[in-house]
Amino acid sequence: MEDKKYTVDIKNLSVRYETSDGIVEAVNGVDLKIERGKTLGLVGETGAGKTTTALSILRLIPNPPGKITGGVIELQGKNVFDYSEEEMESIRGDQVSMIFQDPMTSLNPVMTVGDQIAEEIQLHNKKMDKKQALEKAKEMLEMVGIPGNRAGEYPHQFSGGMKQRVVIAMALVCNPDLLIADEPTTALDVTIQAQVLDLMQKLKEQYNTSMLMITHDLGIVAEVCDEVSIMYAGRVVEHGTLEDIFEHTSHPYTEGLFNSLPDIEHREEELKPIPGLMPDPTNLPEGCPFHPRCSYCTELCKTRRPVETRLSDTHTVACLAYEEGTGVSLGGKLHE
Amino acid sequence: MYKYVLKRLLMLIPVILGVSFLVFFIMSLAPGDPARTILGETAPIESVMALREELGLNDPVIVRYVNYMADLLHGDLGESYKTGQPVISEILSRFPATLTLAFWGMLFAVVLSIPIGIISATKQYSIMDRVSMVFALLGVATPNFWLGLMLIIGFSLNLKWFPSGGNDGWSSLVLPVITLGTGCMASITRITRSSMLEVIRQDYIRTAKAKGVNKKAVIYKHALKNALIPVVTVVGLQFGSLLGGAVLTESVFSWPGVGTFLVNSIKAQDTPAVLGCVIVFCICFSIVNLVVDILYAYIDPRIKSKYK
Amino acid sequence: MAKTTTVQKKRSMASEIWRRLRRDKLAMLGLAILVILALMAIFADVIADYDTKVITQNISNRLQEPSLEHWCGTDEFGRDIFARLVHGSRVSLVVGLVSVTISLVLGGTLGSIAGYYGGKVDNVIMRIMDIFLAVPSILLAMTIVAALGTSLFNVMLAIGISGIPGYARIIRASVMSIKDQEFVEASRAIGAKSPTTIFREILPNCLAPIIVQATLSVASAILSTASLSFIGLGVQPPDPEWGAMLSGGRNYLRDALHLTLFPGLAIVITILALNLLGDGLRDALDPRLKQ
Amino acid sequence: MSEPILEVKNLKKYFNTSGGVLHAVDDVSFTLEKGKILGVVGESGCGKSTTGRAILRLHEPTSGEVIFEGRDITKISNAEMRKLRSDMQIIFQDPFASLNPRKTVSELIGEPLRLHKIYKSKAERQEKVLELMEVVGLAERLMSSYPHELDGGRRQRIGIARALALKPKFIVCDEPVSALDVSIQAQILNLLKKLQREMGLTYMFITHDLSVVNYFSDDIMVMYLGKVVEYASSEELFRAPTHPYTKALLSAIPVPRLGAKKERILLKGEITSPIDPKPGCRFAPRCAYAKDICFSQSPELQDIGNGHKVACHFCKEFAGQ
Amino acid sequence: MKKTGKIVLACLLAAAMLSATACGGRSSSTKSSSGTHDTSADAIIKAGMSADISSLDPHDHNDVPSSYATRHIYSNLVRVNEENEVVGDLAESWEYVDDTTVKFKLKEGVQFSDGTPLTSEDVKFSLERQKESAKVGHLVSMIDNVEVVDDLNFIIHMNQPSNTLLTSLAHSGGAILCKSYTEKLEAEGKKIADAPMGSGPYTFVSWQAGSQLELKRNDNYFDKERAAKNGGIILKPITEETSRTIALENGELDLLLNVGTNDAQKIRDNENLALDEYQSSQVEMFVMNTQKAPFDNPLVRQAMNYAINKDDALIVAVNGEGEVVDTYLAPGAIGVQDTAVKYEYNPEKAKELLAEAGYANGFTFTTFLSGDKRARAATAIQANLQQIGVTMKIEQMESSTFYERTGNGEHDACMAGWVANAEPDNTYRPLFYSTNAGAGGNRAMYKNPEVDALIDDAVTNRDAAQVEEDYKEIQRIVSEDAIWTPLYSEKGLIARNKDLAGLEISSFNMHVLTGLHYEQ
Repeated sequence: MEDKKYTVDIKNLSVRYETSDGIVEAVNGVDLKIERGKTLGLVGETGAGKTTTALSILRLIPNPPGKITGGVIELQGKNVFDYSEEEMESIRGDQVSMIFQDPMTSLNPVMTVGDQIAEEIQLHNKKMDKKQALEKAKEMLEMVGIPGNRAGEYPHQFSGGMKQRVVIAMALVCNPDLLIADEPTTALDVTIQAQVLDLMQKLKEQYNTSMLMITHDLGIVAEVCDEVSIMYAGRVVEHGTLEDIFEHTSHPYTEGLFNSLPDIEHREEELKPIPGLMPDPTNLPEGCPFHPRCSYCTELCKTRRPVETRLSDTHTVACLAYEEGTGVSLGGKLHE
Repeated sequence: MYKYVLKRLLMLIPVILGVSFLVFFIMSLAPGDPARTILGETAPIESVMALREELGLNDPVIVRYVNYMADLLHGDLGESYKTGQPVISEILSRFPATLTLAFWGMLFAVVLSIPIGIISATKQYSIMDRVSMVFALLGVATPNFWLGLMLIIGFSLNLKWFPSGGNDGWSSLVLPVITLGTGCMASITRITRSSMLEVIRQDYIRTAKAKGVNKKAVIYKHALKNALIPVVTVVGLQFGSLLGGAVLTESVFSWPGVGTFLVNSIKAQDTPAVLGCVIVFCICFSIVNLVVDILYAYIDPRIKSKYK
Repeated sequence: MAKTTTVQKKRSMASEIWRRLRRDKLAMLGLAILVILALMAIFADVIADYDTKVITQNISNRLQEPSLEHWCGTDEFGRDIFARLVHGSRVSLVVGLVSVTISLVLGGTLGSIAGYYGGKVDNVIMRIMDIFLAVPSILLAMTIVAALGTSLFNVMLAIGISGIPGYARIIRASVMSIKDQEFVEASRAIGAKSPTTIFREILPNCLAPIIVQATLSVASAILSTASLSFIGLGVQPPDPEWGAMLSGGRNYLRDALHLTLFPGLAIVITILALNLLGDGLRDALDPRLKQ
Repeated sequence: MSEPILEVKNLKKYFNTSGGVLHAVDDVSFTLEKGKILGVVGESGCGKSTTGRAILRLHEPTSGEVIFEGRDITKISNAEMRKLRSDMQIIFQDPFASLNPRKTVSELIGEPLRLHKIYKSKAERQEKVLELMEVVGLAERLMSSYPHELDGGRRQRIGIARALALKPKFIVCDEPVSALDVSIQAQILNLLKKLQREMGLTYMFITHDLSVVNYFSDDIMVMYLGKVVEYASSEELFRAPTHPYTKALLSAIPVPRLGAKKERILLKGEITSPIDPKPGCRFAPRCAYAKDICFSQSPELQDIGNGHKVACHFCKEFAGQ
Repeated sequence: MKKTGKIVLACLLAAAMLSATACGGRSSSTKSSSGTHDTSADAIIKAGMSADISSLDPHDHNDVPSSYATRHIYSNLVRVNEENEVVGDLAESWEYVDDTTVKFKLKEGVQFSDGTPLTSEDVKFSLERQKESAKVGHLVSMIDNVEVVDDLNFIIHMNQPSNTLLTSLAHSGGAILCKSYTEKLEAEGKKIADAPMGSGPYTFVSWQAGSQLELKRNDNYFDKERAAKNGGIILKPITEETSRTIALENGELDLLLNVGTNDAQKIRDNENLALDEYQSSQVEMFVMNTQKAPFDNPLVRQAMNYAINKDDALIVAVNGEGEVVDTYLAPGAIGVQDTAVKYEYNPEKAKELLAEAGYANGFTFTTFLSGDKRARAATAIQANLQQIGVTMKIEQMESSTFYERTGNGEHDACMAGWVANAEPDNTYRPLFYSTNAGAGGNRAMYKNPEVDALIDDAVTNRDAAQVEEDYKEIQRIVSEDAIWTPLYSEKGLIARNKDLAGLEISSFNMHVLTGLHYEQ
């Protein structure tokens, strides 16, 4: 099997949740590719479908109420949905592993830190016995900056930052091809966040792991990611390299995000927030989902759903302004 | 750890004082003459008076309470009015029977209800969940004395599988244990189910799945250990109330436990005997709770670190 | 800027809970049984007149098997068991409701005081509750009834009192969990006095555990009354009470099983219904369990 | 220099826990002029929220004075304090937890008016509620909705309307936007700024997000483990951060601009425990420049020029760099 | 559809469990384990009782279950035989020297089960110990002192003449203990109740309170023809009537000393079992408080006697297992006289009497009672009185509360019962003597000096015929005054395996078990 160009290739993924309040269209046709060793930033606000996309890769969507209604997720060239549950279990933690947001609750409170890491090691290399697995776990803890002899302690004896390091150690111990990080540092203080991001960066390079970084903080994206996808209401509205997104912002929503952020350097500038409400996932608007809050909105935007237009070999955007003959224009460059 | 155990045992003293005052006060409220009850209808008035004098029933309540507490302090529970035997020997001769019944009853309940709780939590709103919940609820809904009688007719009289009462050997244990056990199945199943539901929603279960742990291990290795913590408390509380609940089961199965002795003592206004039983129940109840707390520390490391 | 007016369906908390409860079939079964029971209790006189049917004796047709004329057969005095069951439902429900109210009011106030103020007050109250808890509830009830006499009110009082510690604990736990939430601090920040905070902010949010505990303890109250009657401390003849009927019939088990079968069934069905409803309410009231 | 509306002198708030005495707020002093916004920033556990709540006596301060409009409110009775609450209000962080789920929007906003019996009739009160809803940008039809039917942004608007109901002079904003999404965050910040300008309010704006505090506040106070380590105007603080912790804090913020990669000061170790802290500078164990004096004697806030105060023995040398 | 399927399943489950027991109830089993029995002379006979033994010290109990144990471990000076006559047991012979002194001669060579010879010293020690006992001391209150002449002869001096001496000595309280053995035990701080040793037909093996008492045959018992024909006796208390009967049917027991009245017919129908019936000395009655209106008026009391249908009470209370009575003593009691006035069931006459007494439109009163058997009888009476416009309220209470409140005369009326023993005075004095009004046992609060005099004479008068006359006169007066409505006397019932023989039945529940053995 030749070395595929992409560690993970998601095509037209859509996922919905059937709840008592109605059908929630969490993900509506998402395309996403990550090359080996590269980091893709997935940016979006609450309800944009970031976590659902990530969980779909590991097929961890709770069913009921969740249901994957379409699309393909290729890992090393093979579609994840074709795997049996046993096969999927052997992949989770070995080929793909995931870090969650709140370190406080991500570890099992009644198992020692060492055991929780050793468990993962033994799961994925059957031949290793408990003692060897514990040894490897201690090594991994040293690598994330925790003294090995603390392997016998319990999660409640570690601070938030230390716990997140343990989670990272657990995720990387089987040297996965893809690491999914769902807002890994949101719950941490700024100074601890800096330490953790720095650690993840070092380990990523050392293991040449591809990473999917889910966040709502464009600052982190600028520092850690190679490419960025902006998601809104379950769809990727803009995708490109850091340079495409930060320098040649094309989609009005991305522009709105930048304008909402207070800028350290230019204090005085008045914030220009995106008006209106977060989209109600049980009742998504017709046409372009962003039209109710878009300042360039036209009548056409209300009815016609935009398709993905390629601006350059790395930069794509889903907005009628870039489609031929729609007569929609954004009046020159957006973000400087 | 030992300092903690000692403190808990010392805590027992105010509770015993409180309980004995409470029960003594209630019993003294009751109109009724234990002497006449003991001697029966046909005894002449002179012997009733003589017995009252001998038992010290004519002194005011406070005096009797003080005397009783004085004896209690050096561990003497006094003599039962009815039998004249020291209360402590009456209880100790019957206590093993009640304890065996309570122990096996609790084991029966736990062995049945925890799996039901787990199944109904993991397969929520499935048919298994409904059936098992109804079965557990039947346990609490059926008055155990009625169930006892029905079991006696069904299995002892007609099918001749088990003796109808008494306390000789294993076969006489089966029906009373089923009767007593079903009573507390519902609350254990309910707490196991809700605790499992709570734990399954936690993030570390999702982390375990993301680690590739298989479905069964997620439930039995990760979720169950965390879910057992509140269950242990309920089992402790249940065991305490089981000792009380045995009262009815014992009377139906003529089980020579403390329960029947207590019911007769209350009816005969035999205050020392009643107090003796309640105090022994209270001690047993507190010890069970203490054992539960210690067990707690072994299951949940967060608590153990607090005691070091 | 086009303002999308997504019409927000007006759903108050109560209708939300009712909608979720309706989906739980077993809870509905429980509720249906209870409604029938309540109707039976209210219209007991209509169904079977008290004087002519319930207490009149007819020694000649005593211990009759269930027949068309007597649906549940007759008891040892020749009285119609079905009529007595109907009137018995009135006694059981009244005992259940009154004793639960006693435990709820007394236990509730003690629990919320202990929960809200904490510190020494909490310690004292909880120690007293431990003393009550140390004595198994059936024994406490028996001693109280033996002391005060076996009138219906005393039975209710005894069961009510023995239910207090349970309520005190539950309400103390939920008050303490809600007390630290920010909206309670917000209420103090706008200058509300403590009692107002307790009754307007905290207690309304403790309704969920209270309702569930109430339904379950009505069930245990009925069971305790029956147990008390079983050992001769319960309701007075000739008042029909399920427990008393059960204990009355226990010596006729072998040849007149219907004497104990139907009262036993009445108790089982009622308590099963209350428990099903209680569990259904617990799931419906627990917002986190939203499907 | 308008006269200060609020003056805090040596405010302390200690909690006794099973492990010892927790020094949540340890000798904090500052003054706040009318119509100004003071930003209070620091990481979790630095005591910024406790300070805000102690000033409003939601947590009774252990010692120190809080002089509001010339009157030390730590000494007055509860009844008087309750009356004073109409002038001092608070906006909470978690829009989900700070609203009673059992009440409708109009009840929530009307509650302060009802308690202080501002209006005699219900109709008058209802009309004031509508007016407040208009001010904070809530649609009229949401009057009888319940909090659980609304998203985070609109719930925070209810919280603000509640705070404005009694026409306060001073509002403590305890991380009002950190639980919100970026786009909604900007809307709320603009609303708060507009209200401050129109009503001449004074804010004490507590947050852990440095970019927000820089945009929003006139002066900034940086806190670490219960102590104030630096106090300056916001553009002075960002231009010349002096205290080593402030420098590390500013360097740690990820900036949403390409090429903004600056060398980052990575603090070593973890934040120490606030329980029974040892004398000396609380930041010493993690400070690269710590000397012996730092471990023995706790530094005082010294003015290093035009109101820029730093609590560090070597602040003069750092100011030079 | 899936959901409703579940509900159906739930109901099926409940029904299945109930039907398993219900069908069981229907077919009253005729098949019982006939099983072979140990017909040898060493067979252990297992007997079931309705209540538990309270104490094994003959001076520390006065209840029937305990007396089953002590009467078989100890012997008395005299005993009552099947014809209710007092005959010698340890005593060879005795004679009244004068009204207050009786000379006794003991049988030769009598030993306690541990071999110690039984002498007058033991008799003196036992009777003096009995005098101090609160529970059975009153029976020998007439004894002043016991004078020991020699090992086999002693004289009892009485402080006042009393015909009740002999019957009292036959009471279980009159057991003769071994002086040396008892004093040695009490010196070591132990109690005689824990290790009883007497000269009776059995010796003590073990006692587990609430479970069972085991006795073994005493091989050197002095009275050879009355020696035990079985190897030993096991007494098992089973309070639950249904379980007790089932235990007999299952073969777990050989004999039931107390039989549930509802199970009597089942035992008659069972061909493996036999039911012995005997007239007991027990009577149940409806007692009216003669000091309180409206029962202070004899006409009202007689009206009650006419209004109450005794047959209803008999059927409802004991399932018909007994006979209605007019006499105030049970037919099986010693000293019963048939001079009572007969009140046949006649509601019309009752109404007339009520009208005559001024209660034409009836009245309301409350009856105190304790125990569900009396509650059932009272409910039947309640219905009878309803027909003549009289409303009777029932207040059921604990036995101790019942005795206290009726003792103070708080009741309008009450349900009571009486078990006579061998001595008639132990029945007439407590029930009718004016000083015993209330707590003494005279719950009718009846004060009639004429009756008092007759009772006193019957106890002191040496002429047996005159004593007979006295009791006849008392019976006539009280039944004319209608202070009670005597209801019924419950039949004595004993159930046993049909092959078990040799039970010696006594009308006041002092059955002798030595003769029990299996014939084949």
